[in-house]
Amino acid sequence: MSNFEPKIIAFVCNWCTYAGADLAGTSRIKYAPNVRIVRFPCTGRIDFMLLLKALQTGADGIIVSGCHPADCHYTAGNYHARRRWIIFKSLLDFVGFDTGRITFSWVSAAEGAKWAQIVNETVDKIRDLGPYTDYSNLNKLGVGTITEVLNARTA
Amino acid sequence: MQELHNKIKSILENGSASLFIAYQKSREGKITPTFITKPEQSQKAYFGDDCKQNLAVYIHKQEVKNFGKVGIFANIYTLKSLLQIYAENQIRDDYLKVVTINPNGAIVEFANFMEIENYVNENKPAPNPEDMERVEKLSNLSREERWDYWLNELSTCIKCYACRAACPMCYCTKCTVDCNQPQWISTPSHSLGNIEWHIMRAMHLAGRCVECNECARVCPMDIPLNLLTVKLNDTANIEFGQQAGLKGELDYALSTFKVDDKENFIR
Amino acid sequence: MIKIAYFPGCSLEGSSKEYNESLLAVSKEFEIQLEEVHDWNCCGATAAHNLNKVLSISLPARTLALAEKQGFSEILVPCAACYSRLLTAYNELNKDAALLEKVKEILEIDFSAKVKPFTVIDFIQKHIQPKLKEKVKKPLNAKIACYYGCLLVRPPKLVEVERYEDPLMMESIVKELGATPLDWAFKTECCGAGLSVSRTSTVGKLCSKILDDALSRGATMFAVACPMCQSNLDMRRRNANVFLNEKADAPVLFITQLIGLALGLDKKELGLQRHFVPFNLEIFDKPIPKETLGKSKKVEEV
Amino acid sequence: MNYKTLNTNKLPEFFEKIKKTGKTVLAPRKKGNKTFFATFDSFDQINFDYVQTALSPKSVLFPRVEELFTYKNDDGTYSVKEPELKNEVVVFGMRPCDGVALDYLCDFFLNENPDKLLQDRKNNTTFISLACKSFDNDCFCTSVGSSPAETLGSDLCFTDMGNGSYYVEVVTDKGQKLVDAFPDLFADTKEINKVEQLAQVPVRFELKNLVPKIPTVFETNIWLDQSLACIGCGACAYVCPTCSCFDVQDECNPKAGTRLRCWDSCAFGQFTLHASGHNPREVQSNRWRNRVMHKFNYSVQNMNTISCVGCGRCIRVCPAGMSIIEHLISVEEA
Amino acid sequence: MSRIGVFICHCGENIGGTVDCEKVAETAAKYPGVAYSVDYKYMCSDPGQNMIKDAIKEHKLTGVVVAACSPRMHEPTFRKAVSEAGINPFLCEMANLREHCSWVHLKDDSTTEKAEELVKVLVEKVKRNQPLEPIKVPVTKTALVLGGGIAGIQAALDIANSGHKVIMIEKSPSIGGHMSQLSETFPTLDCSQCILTPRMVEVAQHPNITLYTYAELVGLDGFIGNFQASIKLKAKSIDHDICNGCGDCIAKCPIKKIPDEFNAGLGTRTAVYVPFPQAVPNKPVIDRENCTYFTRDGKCGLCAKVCTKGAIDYSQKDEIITIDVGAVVVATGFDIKGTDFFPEYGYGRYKDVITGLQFERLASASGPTLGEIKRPSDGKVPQNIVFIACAGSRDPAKGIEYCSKICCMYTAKHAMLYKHKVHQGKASVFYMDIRAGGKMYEEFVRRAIEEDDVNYIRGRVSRIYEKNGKLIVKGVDTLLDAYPVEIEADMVVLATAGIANEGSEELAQSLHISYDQHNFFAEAHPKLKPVETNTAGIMLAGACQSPKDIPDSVSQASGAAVKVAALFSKDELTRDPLIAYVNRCGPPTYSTCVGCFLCVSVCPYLAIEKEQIKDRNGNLIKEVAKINPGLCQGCGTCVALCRSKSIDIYGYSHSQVFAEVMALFNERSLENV
Repeated sequence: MSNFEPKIIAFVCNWCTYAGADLAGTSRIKYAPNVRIVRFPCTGRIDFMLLLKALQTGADGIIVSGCHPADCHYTAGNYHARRRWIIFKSLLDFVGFDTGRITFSWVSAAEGAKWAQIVNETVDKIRDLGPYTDYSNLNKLGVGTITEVLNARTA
Repeated sequence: MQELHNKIKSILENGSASLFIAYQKSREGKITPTFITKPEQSQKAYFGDDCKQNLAVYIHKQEVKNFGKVGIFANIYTLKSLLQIYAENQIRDDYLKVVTINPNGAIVEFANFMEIENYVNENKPAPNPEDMERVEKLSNLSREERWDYWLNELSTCIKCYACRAACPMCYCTKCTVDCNQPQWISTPSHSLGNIEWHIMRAMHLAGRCVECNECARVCPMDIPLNLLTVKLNDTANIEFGQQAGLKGELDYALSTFKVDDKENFIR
Repeated sequence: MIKIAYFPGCSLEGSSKEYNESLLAVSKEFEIQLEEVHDWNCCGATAAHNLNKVLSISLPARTLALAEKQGFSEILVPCAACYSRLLTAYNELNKDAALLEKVKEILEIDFSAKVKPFTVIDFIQKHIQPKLKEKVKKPLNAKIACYYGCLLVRPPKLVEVERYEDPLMMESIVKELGATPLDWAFKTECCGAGLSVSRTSTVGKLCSKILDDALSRGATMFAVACPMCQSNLDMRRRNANVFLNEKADAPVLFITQLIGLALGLDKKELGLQRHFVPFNLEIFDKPIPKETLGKSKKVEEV
Repeated sequence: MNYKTLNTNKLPEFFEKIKKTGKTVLAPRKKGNKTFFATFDSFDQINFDYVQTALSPKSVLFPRVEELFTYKNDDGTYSVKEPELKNEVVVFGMRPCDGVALDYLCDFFLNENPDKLLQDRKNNTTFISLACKSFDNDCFCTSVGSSPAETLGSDLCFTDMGNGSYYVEVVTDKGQKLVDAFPDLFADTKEINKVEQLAQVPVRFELKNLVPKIPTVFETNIWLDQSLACIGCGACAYVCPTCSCFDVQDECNPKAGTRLRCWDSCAFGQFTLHASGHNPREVQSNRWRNRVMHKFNYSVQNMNTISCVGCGRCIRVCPAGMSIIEHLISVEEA
Repeated sequence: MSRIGVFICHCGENIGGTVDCEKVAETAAKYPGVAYSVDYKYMCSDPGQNMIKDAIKEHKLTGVVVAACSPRMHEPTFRKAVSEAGINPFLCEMANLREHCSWVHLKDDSTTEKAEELVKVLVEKVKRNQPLEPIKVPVTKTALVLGGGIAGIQAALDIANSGHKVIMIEKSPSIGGHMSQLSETFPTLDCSQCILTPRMVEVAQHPNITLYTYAELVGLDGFIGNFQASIKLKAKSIDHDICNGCGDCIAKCPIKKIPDEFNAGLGTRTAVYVPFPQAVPNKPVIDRENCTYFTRDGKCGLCAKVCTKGAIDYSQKDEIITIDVGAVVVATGFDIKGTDFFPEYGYGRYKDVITGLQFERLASASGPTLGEIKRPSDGKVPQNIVFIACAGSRDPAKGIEYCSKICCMYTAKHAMLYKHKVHQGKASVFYMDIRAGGKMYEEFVRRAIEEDDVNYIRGRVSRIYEKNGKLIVKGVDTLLDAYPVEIEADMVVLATAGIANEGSEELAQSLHISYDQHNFFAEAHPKLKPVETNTAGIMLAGACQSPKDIPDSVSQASGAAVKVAALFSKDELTRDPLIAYVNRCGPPTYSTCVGCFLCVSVCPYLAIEKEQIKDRNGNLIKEVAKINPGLCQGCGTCVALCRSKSIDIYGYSHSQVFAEVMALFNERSLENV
């Protein structure tokens, strides 16, 4: 696993974290290149299914980040998102997903350094955890035969 | 039972409903729903502790709606469901006549949803201790053990969608799983598609599930699906103090917020 | 006969025996049976809550739990200090499920903390006042300063008393007894309560201010509903008089004693002989002064 | 047809020997109150106390999801790969009615445009039925022209004779091959009358009256009356051993993809839903009628046989307690 | 089939120095759907932009990805360029290779690989972009100003002077608000009415301003540029067109003991009244709650008899009018807590414990004492006066955690005014802190202390009680080692907390604007949008947002006016079309929305409405959600909430974000295949 480089996808809001990442850039703060940012208008827009889709497509870790409470460009999207993540995380934990691979954070447009730190810490953590294959290869399990599935259940 | 028959009879006779949905018991002892349209059929109705099916699910059915005004015999979970879907704008007060039997064995006919709300709050069923225990037990396992448990259980799902069909809260015109532009949920019943489906189902029911446990009862593969929604209801209750099926006004954990909602994982 | 759970606490068995006697005597007149909670214990006042929160809740909680087990849903607590402790426990246990679990474990009693404590004033308002007027045989000719002290009205969020800085509950009761309530400023000032034994001079100084304000406005006597208020204004009168130019001799009666007198009960039955500041029935024969804002008697500067 | 006997206590040995040849053996195993076909590690995991398995052996030939092919896009060059099915399987313990169903299913998939995958799976699988000694209220094979004595569709048919031995009917060459592979286990015997060893399933309705009757009630209210309780799940179709509807799904990204075949059900609201939004079977009763018509009329027209074998699974699984037996009786009486 | 053009910018060395731009362009060229791919030194330069325009034409591109700097920097530039080449500007997206890649990573293969993936993600997105048109909304160039206090007056005049129509409504019979009640103003001590009344008159006479006094807003529908306001004009019972304001009716009115609102209850007025001599309009109204003609069935009628003009009209009715407006300025002001809020200060039963506003009236030359400081109980001039600052404010136990902001200054002013009028008198102020931030404010307070000898005591007052005709004020001096202080005062002035008006919650709800836990109206952003509300087109001015002094109120009012004027500067409002919408389709479904309306409460802008779909005969088919494009700001929270995916959003649609996510990292799913 020595040369494993984690693949991280970041779901960020346009107004705070995307701008915070821009600031990290204009400040030339260096951080790990493993992260790919996908831009949303607001954390309130981020569908929980997208997190599952990211894991399916091969992300080893996820960052979800938006405006600090009270700073939402749309006044309340992040509060709704916070509730969504509280529920969703509870479910993922209960089902046994490795939620340690998902970093939730508030990064404001002024927190370029925090953004870099969040990315670096997430990358380091995921690098230690190794690739996440629990989930992404499940589209093979149960195809074509009933035996492996029923074997699993009766075990 | 006679009292129930008389009540149904009078409801059908006086025109407050042209269809009455109740339970019946077959000769072999099987409990099934029955759809009474004629007053003289009223004695088909049966009620006992063995009447588990959540009849509220029929309220969404087009062919039931076609009857116009409908009467329904409701156990406590059906009442909770009716209240919840009323809050979600799916029923009109004047199109539904609801009857139940209270714990003392008396017939109660509700004039409106306010009365149902009061009744449900007075007769709130306690959480099923068995389910709570199973949730607790699962929560105490290691993450890997939980994953193995659910992967095994959910891998057996054949995607017959009985869980969806039996649930009164699953009334969407078009379910997410039927959206294919984009295909949010893999429809094949491989393990990935199954887990996606059940996670989405649980998320959509979080804070809306009335814990009637129909989803688990109807599952041909005996997957304890209800544990997922029971768990999320518990989370919604603990974190946001919100419970489903107790209010005629919308009270949904995920469409409201408090500025000081607490969490311990957002950095 | 109405049955009500009753928690006398230590004061009513000792220094304020007459409170107990008069309360029982009056209750009897109104066909109310006060049933002492079996095996009650110390409420923990006044020191426990400064030292150990769980202990300070567990002590009164035990009495609440016993009352619940004995089939009651509320409990009459005449002593203001006891009341404060029991009410605090009631509130804490009802808002903190984890604490309730812990206390249940400590007490080894399974209970739900649903027994709510209430005061003698609440008791009178609910069970006695509605029938009081018709039962009064000897209207009291007196100008009465109703003194509440601290714990009957504080903390406001807990006790749910409406005008906690200027309560009027006892005033409305004494009005029904035929007496004139006094409008005065020191109803809820501190009497020095807990220092009664250790710092008598401080108690004296504080009480002197209370006495002075009431007497200078024409009060002829005091009504109280707290054992500490009574004993400080009564037993420590000597210490108070040191600070007053003119010695005060107005008696300090429990509200229950006043009701008893108006009902025509015997002085002794009401324990009136037990007071330090003597009480004489002749007091009701004197004319009461008109509304005055009488001259202030010199209060030594603090 | 050849007839053999197998000492019942040789059954474990039979399975072990099959496994040693590299084949997979599926047998009934219990989970909760239900019994499913599954692989097993030891013989005592097999459950013999069941009327019917929850799922039919249909999934062995026609899995609930299977790969039709995969493709790759290598910078504009596309390559397609079809799956190769080599795994040989022995299924033990299906009921005779399931055999009838497999016969129908193979007829359906292999007759005109043979489905290669199903053909391969069929060639690779040997089905051993275990004739019924018990039945329940939901069994009605005798009403649809079959019985616990039926051997159609099985490769081998086992009957527990109650004397410590199985009476083995060798129905097909595939069955013969399997028996021949282990000559020391099987002894020759003559044809035996096994009927008294078997469950006596009562006849519930007269098929010969029913089949011509069904199209005559097409336009009546009977379907609505019967199906008001239907909540529109797909459970009946998924447990049905003859239901063959499927849906084709592509799972792909810009670089690669898989085409999958998945079970589908006529009970779903999206069944026959047109892209325009119109659905000729608009409501549940239309779909229910289609289901019953399919089993007892359309398949007679198209394949010269009804496509219900009386296994009763749809009745046992229905969340709303619907019973095809009762409904057919009510059609008969209409 | 998409034909996407990819344009990789080196940004000089900024990107090119770290990322192998040529390689990125080569990789992108092989990507499905990419018809053209190129790299260039500076894409934003003229030649760079021309490259894009030429490529669009030459390669018939259907979408463009410019991989350069942050879209927050140059997105408008490239969208403009693209539209000049004839394709919709919303078919252009930017991949952020500079801020998010080259500037934050080292020169390395992994950095180039990241750049390739960022391009790939945007290619997948842009394949699914739809051509969009900016939303154009016509603007009704009339502003509604709610409230005729100084904030409302300032806003109305500023808007009117910039050439736009203004409707001002005021619920009392005269404009002027609290400022008209004040005696002198800090820190200059100039007379409040002297500076205010000219403005009031200007409002009344301004050709662009229509003034409705004795009027209330009952409802507001619509959205920015297109509101419909329903206004209730309360019956004045006097025809103001006829009335000449002679005042005979007032002189004759027999009902004279009504507590006078203008004098904060310190004086009385008649039932037919003008609130104060300088009122605008200076014509009376009949207070029907107190007039015997109305309370006792037609008795009296004296005013009608004395009115020579015949202006009295008892039969007038409340009238509701509807006006189209394009913007609203809410300037409804504030209220203060009464003395009855303070148990420890006697529940309001001591006549000589008064509020700061009452003191203003006592000090005012037009007040009930004509400016002499006399105490209400017996009219004596108080020789010893105590002011208590922070009465209620900054006191969480009283439920008012905030600072009321104006009290420190007006308390200093009061003490000063008292000392100026009662030279030998003794004035003490109990305070927590002195907050005198503001031009000349600190100097003003120092003057009170140093020149006017006001005794400032840092500490709070625990109790006031009356004894021997004196008010005993018991407090503590925390600067003197927490020593108890007792003052025998003749009068006590409480600087009671400034609070939201009664009914402000209902008003906020009918305006669809947010309010805080104290019912003050909420600004859209505490720092950057202090005068806007989160409902576009509705602005805030003055103390309805939080307690404010006059200069702050006036500044905010002018700020609100500029916002309105800017909005009115164009005939049409152009808005970003990146908003949400609920799907619609043909029968029999009409929309996949099932009408659960869970989305309604999730929308911060109350933009989601119920819409009934009916058949040709008007029978209801179904009720579904509908998003008002005028109100939606495009946060997309409803989109993620909707279970059936019936809501989607332009610019961040389901298929766009899904494709973006699924385009990443799919090597691993490839292996599985």
